[in-house]
Amino acid sequence: MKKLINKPEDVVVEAMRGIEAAHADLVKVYYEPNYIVRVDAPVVGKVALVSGGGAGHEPMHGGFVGMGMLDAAAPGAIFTSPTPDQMLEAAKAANGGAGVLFIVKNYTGDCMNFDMAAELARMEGIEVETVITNDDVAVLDSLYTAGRRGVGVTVLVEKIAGAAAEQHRSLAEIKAIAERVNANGRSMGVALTSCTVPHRGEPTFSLPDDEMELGIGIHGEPGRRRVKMAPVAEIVPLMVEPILSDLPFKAGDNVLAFVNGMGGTPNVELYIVYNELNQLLKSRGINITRNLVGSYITSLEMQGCSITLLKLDDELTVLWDAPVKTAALRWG
Amino acid sequence: MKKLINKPEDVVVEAMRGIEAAHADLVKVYYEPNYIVRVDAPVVGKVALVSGGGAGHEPMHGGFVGMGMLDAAAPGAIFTSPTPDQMLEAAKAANGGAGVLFIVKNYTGDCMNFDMAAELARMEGIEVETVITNDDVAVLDSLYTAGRRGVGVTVLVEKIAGAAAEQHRSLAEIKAIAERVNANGRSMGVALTSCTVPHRGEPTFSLPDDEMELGIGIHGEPGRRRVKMAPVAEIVPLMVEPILSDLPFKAGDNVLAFVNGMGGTPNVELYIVYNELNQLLKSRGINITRNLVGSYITSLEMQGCSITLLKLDDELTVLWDAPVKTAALRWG
Amino acid sequence: MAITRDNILTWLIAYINVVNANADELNRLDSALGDGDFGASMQRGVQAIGNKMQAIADKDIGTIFKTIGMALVSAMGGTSGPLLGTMFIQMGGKSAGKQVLTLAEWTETFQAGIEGIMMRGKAQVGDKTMLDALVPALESLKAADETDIVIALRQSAQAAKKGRDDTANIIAKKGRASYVGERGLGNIDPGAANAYLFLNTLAETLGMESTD
Amino acid sequence: MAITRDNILTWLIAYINVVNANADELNRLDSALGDGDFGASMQRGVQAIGNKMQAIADKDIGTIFKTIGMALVSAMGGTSGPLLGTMFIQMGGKSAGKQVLTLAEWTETFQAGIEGIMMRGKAQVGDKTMLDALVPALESLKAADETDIVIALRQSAQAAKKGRDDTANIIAKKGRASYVGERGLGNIDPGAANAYLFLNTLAETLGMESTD
Ligand SMILES: Nc1ncnc2c1ncn2[C@@H]1O[C@H](COP(=O)(O)OP(=O)(O)O)[C@@H](O)[C@H]1O
Ligand SMILES: Nc1ncnc2c1ncn2[C@@H]1O[C@H](COP(=O)(O)OP(=O)(O)O)[C@@H](O)[C@H]1O
Ligand SMILES: [Mg+2]
Ligand SMILES: [Mg+2]
Ligand SMILES: [Mg+2]
Ligand SMILES: [Mg+2]
Repeated sequence: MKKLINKPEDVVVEAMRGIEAAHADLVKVYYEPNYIVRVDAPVVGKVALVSGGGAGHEPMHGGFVGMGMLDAAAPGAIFTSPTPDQMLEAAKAANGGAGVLFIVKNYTGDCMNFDMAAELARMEGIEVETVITNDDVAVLDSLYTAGRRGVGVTVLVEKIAGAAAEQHRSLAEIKAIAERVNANGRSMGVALTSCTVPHRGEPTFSLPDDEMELGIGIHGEPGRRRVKMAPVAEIVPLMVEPILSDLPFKAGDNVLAFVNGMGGTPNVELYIVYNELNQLLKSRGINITRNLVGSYITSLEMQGCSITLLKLDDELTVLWDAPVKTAALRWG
Repeated sequence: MKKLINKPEDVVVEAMRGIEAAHADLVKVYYEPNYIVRVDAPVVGKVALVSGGGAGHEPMHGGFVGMGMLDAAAPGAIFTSPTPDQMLEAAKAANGGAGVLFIVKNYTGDCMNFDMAAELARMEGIEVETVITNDDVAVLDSLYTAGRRGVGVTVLVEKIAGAAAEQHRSLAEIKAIAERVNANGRSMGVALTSCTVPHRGEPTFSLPDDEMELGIGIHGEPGRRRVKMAPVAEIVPLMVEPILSDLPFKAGDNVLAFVNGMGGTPNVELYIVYNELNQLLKSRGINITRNLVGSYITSLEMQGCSITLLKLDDELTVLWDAPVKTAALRWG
Repeated sequence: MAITRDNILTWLIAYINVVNANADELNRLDSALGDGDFGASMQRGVQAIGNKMQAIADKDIGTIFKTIGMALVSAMGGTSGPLLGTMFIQMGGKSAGKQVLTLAEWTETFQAGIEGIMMRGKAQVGDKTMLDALVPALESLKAADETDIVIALRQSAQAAKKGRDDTANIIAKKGRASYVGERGLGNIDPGAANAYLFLNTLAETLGMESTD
Repeated sequence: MAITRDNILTWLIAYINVVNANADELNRLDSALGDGDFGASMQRGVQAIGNKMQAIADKDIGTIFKTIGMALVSAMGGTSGPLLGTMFIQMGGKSAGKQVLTLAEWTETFQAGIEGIMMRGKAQVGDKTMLDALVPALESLKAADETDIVIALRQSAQAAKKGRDDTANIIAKKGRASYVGERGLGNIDPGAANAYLFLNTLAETLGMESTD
């Protein structure tokens, strides 16, 4: 294992200290329990957006704390959902009196820990609602399983719901918008290499030199199947077809196209993927009216990418364009 | 070799097409010869900043084209400096009548190709000045060698000189500012793994599992020496001491600290490096008053990082803070 | 014979060591089916138990379990944290105020813990989770001969072991392992592996104490 | 005997094939000392030569060299592009208007090309660059017997080969190889390797044509 770290058990706290030192203008960082809140929290009268999840997906979620996006984020251990008391303290620090929306990726652990946190927060008189993201078409959805995983769409939910919260809309409205984003977004990922969890010290899975894992999760969970390594012109359709057919997306739809790097894939490759995606969608008459290209929801040093498509309407587009000022996303 | 690409020889053009499709609001992209110009070029009366270099370092330079930074960028083949006619056309497209500043990293090939381009541009009546960046302390500087390499400080030169150009200052003034940034900046890199040049298909160098290359260049050129893999708390001093002693940096100095990822190193590790750097500089009484943490000047999928320190004065700080709107850097 | 408060403290200390000794293996098992963090999470869990040892040294069994459960919830995270935390909290509720547990009382206490896991995680036997080791252990206890508690606990641990091994033949329906589906066949569930360690340590602790 | 315009066109076509056949090896050599792109750059270079073949088919030697030189500058980039481009442009200047080159004229033309490289790249013999193959080849030509041009060209290619091999013993002072310093010992310079291929192809072309 080769990583720029000290001890595996110190990875999360040392990265938080780095964020604290680098972004004191944007966030305040707290330890034991660990959470990050925007520097001007609580914003009185604004619904607070609180997310969290296992570490190892940076910049998600800590890099999305700030004006126009999250009010607070709680990082767990690497790939391990945070504990209820982290989310409770984060919610208390972020709550501006208008209620708190938990944004939770659909994993068994995340759902349970956020549930417990919501129970505790309500006991302290904080109004809490939860939106669960589950956009990964690689996993077959079913009532009898853990259901679809929350992946790329989570970034878009946090941005768009964050913009709505900035307009001081009600908790119910913001929750509805967040759910609309989740309902209109679909994702699929591919891994060329495995990530290595620091305390484990060895790759989570091993891939032959000429194979890739299609439908990979963001924790190195195996995907749909192994396929032979192929040019991007063949990989992108393998990722996009299940997305297009699932929602389904149709000719004339306006979409936000999000090409996300898994952590070990450089920027130049992501633009090659985006070029391929752009051509494919054009050939289907689907219009990319907004896009995001970069490594925003990663899986440690895994090489690979994910593609997320979100069907846009006018309201979602305006909210996407609204100003945001965080460590990882900034415009307007 | 595992990469999200099609044919090795199409990497550069397909990435440019991706940039063209994703950032039509920021840039125009031209082919044969290949270059990228800001969407509103030429900006009349403004000195135009033109940079370029081999591809494989993305987002540098194409991701830095836009308001407040570069007017144009010419990407060569992977790790191969672009040709004079690319820079000539880029200069012609960017020239707003106030002259052109070439920003060139100090490599033999880059210097020669930009020199030829400058000769050609002058023949067409365009005033051209050149600033050469050479901030890499890993290479011993000497009149009898190729001299120091231009690395991380190039990003800072492009941002800061770009802000000065936006104020419609003269070519001479902007050149002087760019040279001041270069003169006050020093860098050093480390690689944990090799990059793989697409047309070569194999890692440029091989590193044992327990070693890293200290003083690595951004093209996979070997560095100062191989050292045993170590915790970040030991690696960071190995990188920073040569920087501090070279300029030298002293207690009380205000610096911009730039922790750069080499392409395959995820965000979370960069913040751990930043935390270590912050502590080390604090212990020396050096104040980090500005910072940049991210993968901005990469070496394909190489794992590793570089650290750049730039001594700041009030003017450089104001120029750093000035608005910038490019694909890769955006604020204000 | 019965399980005393002191037996339980001894058991917990032994279990701390067992988890630390098996953490790498638990991470490895979780890599095959999930995300490779189960051993690390368990280590944070038993470290939290260690930190509570002083505070619980003079408490009744119910308070011991409840305190441990809350510590696990706060320290572990992931899927296993809330589940094992809930198990201990529910066991604490059932054994509130007790200084010793008869075999029947331990069976009831353990059953309450398992019900807590089912309530929180909504999994069933056969889903390839820790329940596939825990529930057979409970069944074994229920069927056990009241007279020799050590033998009953050993049989219960053996039932957990068999349940653990049988998870290799199950296609997971709950938790992260459900994403791999059929490709997870042949691998045993890490949560079930831990359940066996936990129950075996209890049996061994009681076995040691009774031969003293 | 002399070098005709047609000899030169034949030589260039042969050289295109030689570079394509050796591109991987040139990349490999450049990985050890530099950045691994020299073979790919040379391939873009000879592709540009190929694209010009029709345009230069009926031109004089000076125009042929100059056209090729400008094509290399526009197609290659890197360090080798401006250097080899300048070499050809300068050779074109020296041989302007010529339809054939005597051995003495080729020697002068080649010398002008080498001087172009030195002017542009500011390197000297002994810096571990292409000059370490080119300059010995020039010296050999200067000392050659005027009567047999094929032998003279063969000797000149052999001198380049020796120069190429000797670069393994040099610590680089110019170009990217200078960054590796002593660690580059034992590796031959890719630019020198290409210089040998270039001159050897010329000798072989003339040898073939003269035995026809
Ligand atoms: N719904 C569930 N009910 C009971 N146990 C479960 C459930 N889902 C998962 N588990 C158990 O949790 C173990 C994994 O725990 P952990 O590694 O903490 O989960 P994760 O990393 O997926 O959040 C599995 O081996 C399984 O025994
Ligand atoms: N200053 C110089 N003068 C002459 N030849 C040089 C000089 N610097 C480098 N070279 C030659 O260029 C070759 C490398 O070319 P190339 O790979 O295009 O360079 P780079 O990739 O470093 O820009 C070297 O093998 C060497 O022969
Ligand atoms: Mg986990
Ligand atoms: Mg090069
Ligand atoms: Mg796990
Ligand atoms: Mg090279």
